[in-house]
Amino acid sequence: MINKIVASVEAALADIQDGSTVMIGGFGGAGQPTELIDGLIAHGARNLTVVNNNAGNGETGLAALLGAGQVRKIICSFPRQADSQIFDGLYRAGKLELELVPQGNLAERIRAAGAGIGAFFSPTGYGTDLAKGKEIREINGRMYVLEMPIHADVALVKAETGDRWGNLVYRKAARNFGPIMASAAKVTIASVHSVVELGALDPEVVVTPGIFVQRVVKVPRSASGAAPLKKEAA
Amino acid sequence: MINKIVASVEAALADIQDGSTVMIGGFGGAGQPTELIDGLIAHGARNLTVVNNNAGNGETGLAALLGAGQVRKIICSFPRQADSQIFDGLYRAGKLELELVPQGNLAERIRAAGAGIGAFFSPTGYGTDLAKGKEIREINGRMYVLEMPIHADVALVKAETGDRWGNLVYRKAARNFGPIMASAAKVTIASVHSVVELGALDPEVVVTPGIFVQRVVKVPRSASGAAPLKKEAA
Amino acid sequence: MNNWNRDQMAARVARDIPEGAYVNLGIGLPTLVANHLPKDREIFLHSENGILGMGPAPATGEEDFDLINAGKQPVTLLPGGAYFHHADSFGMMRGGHLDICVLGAFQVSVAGDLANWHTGAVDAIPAVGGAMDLAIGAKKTYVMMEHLTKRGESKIVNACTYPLTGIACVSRIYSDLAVIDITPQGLQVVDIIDGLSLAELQKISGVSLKQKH
Amino acid sequence: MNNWNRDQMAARVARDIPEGAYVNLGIGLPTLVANHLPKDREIFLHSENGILGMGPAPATGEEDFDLINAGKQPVTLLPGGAYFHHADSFGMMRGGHLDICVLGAFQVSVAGDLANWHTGAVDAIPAVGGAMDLAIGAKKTYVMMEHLTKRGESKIVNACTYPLTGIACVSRIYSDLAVIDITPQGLQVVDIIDGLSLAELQKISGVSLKQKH
Repeated sequence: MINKIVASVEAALADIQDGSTVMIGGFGGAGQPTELIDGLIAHGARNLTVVNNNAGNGETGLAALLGAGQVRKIICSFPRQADSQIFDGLYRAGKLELELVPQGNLAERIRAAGAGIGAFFSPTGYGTDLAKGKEIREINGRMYVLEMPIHADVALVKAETGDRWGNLVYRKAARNFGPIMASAAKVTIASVHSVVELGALDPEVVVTPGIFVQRVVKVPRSASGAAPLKKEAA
Repeated sequence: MINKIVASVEAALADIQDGSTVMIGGFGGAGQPTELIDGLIAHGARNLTVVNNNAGNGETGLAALLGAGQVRKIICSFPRQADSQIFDGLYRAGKLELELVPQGNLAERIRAAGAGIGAFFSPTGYGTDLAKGKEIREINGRMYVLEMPIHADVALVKAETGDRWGNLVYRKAARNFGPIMASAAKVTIASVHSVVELGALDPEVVVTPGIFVQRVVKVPRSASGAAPLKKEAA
Repeated sequence: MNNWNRDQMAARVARDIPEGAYVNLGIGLPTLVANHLPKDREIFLHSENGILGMGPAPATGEEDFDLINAGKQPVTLLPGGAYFHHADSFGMMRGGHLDICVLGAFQVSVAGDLANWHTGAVDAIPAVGGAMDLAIGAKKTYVMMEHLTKRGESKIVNACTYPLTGIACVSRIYSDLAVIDITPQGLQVVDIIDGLSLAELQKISGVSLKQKH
Repeated sequence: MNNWNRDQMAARVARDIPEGAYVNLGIGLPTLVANHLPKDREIFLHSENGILGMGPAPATGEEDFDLINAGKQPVTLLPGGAYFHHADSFGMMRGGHLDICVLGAFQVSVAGDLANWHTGAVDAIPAVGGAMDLAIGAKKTYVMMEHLTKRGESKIVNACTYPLTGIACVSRIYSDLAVIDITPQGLQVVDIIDGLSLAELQKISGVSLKQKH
């Protein structure tokens, strides 16, 4: 019997290697797998490349992972925020490499990795500094930039409900990068607030089929779930 | 108030022009919008380019559209079947142009059109006759073929349930090409078996958001819905 | 002369958004447009983080941490709305399915080039977010901005000096002084505040302007 | 010597599919493998038309026209299965997420080239379906076929004469005579029917074969 449910965050993350590329879901706080990030800090893997839309807020979650000095490079679209002081400090000190990617290209490059696309031409960023050095091409009268897939060793995503085959559904706009990151990593680890029996998820509404998920770990909702906005979500 | 529900198939199809590219959903019989195809035959638009996975089965549906002489070219992956006699006859007589595309490239090219991708490198078909004349490239040690998006003027798709904003959900494997075709056409016309009030579709389970749908028309289930397999579904 | 204030600018933009339009409102000033959309029009708001049919801010105490907009502020979903993942959301944008996108700007050129993501300052930490996708994705990209910088320089320029967000992508500018179309025949003034002449506006702007007919 | 029959071939393939594998079974002979999957293993069947967790054929009278497999035959869905659209389904395939794909073939070359979609006959109407995606998408592509054509020619060849489906994509052949691995060191015979020697198999096959150790 296949059972992808893992007993603890620690067990779910145990085999993450130094030097890994780790995708982390979330858009700001929504969909950020806080418990898995905390687990990665406790785990201590270093020299990581992190893929996330942002570069951490406040002093917790991704910001804390950066602060712990475990990250060598971050690939993201929107690092600078009012409360991105940990990223800012590391970046200014030259301790953190930044690959800045327009958000839609970031999403599409992740999706391309999951879908086996070798590269694609995107109109986004043409003529801008973020396309510098990239191949360009005119197609049917419009200019495009060649963009490469972003693959990962590990994806950490936050979902709402999962089952033992790894099927996932999300909650509201916390879905964001979860489904595409799950498809782009060799090992996808999902935190869920609820584990249900096989067949309890309607096959019409499964967002991430279990083929993309290797481990599922249940975490309490209180720590990261929907709630009145917290300070760090600003 | 926006109301995309149209009273009849005839009204929904009225402005289709001669020479249009028309995507038609379905994989064999599942998801084939039979009433919309019959409507297109009654409408009489000619010189059409049709995009479908197949090239018609038996003497009804897409086969009948071909038989009516309304189609100039078909873009599909699997035209030859035991009961594709109408296509076979027209093709052998040189009356119908065929662009044969591997099924995954067909799906991805349609998806690329909907998602604004200018072109993409696919590993599928490399080194085969279906990649002849196409640009190839080695990326990270693997060979790829450059594939172009397929845009359409009109998409005819079959869904299960819709609302007045054009949100759609599908039924089982009848989903197939519907969602991507809806995204790739200037005008998407969906047949549904059920029209529900706005808000009745769970926002978590909407498969095709209304932004991709211009017209929705209700058709009775008996004519095309799930049922014991019919002869033409073989 | 009285410059339009932020709410007047937002109302002016809102007036031009037709019923049934699919619209993305950028972070900052454009967000205000949502407050001024005519109640008798159904207009569909898209948020880059996977929402279509976005509604107004929730009542205090009703905020949901999983339902935020691009600016990470709590929002609601209208009946008929839908959620989807990030690749689908930006596909929607890049694929030309949005009718209108309203963005803030540092500079807009007479050719419609947009600079709104980076001042180019050497020590600035860059952040682009969805700006480049939004700039080139919608059928029409509107810019909503103060006409002049705090130092009194025109933000409408012959060529952007700040790093570009997109090329030839802006079709209309809503400023606190005027509404200006960017056309192949040059800038055409659609509307102007009371008490300001076209000649005066052109002088302030430092670019060639014509009255739209 | 007794050739393996179709069910024996299917059982032989099924035996090699481990628990937890994500598998696509091609149209025709490979479809039989589903009937022989060990009942004590959970194996996930993918169907190109947007199904994961495909179950067996339904009872007569229970067929659902909206739930068919790639061969357009009625199937069922197991608890825990899911539906998705065609781009997602082929992304799953092309992205290397399937562990095993089992396909029929006209010819397989010693380099693992596959020809299974077209005889190349001048008057034949071509049809490719998902064959080319399946050939190159899975982590391992297995071919299941009669060893010889009806005219007694080996279907394992030094170079395919039929139009190719994919290049260097086949890793193992299950025929009615043998199980053969395609390796960088050449063809290696894993299993062979009773009463047939390696030398005899090589003579029949017309290609160089070694015993796998």
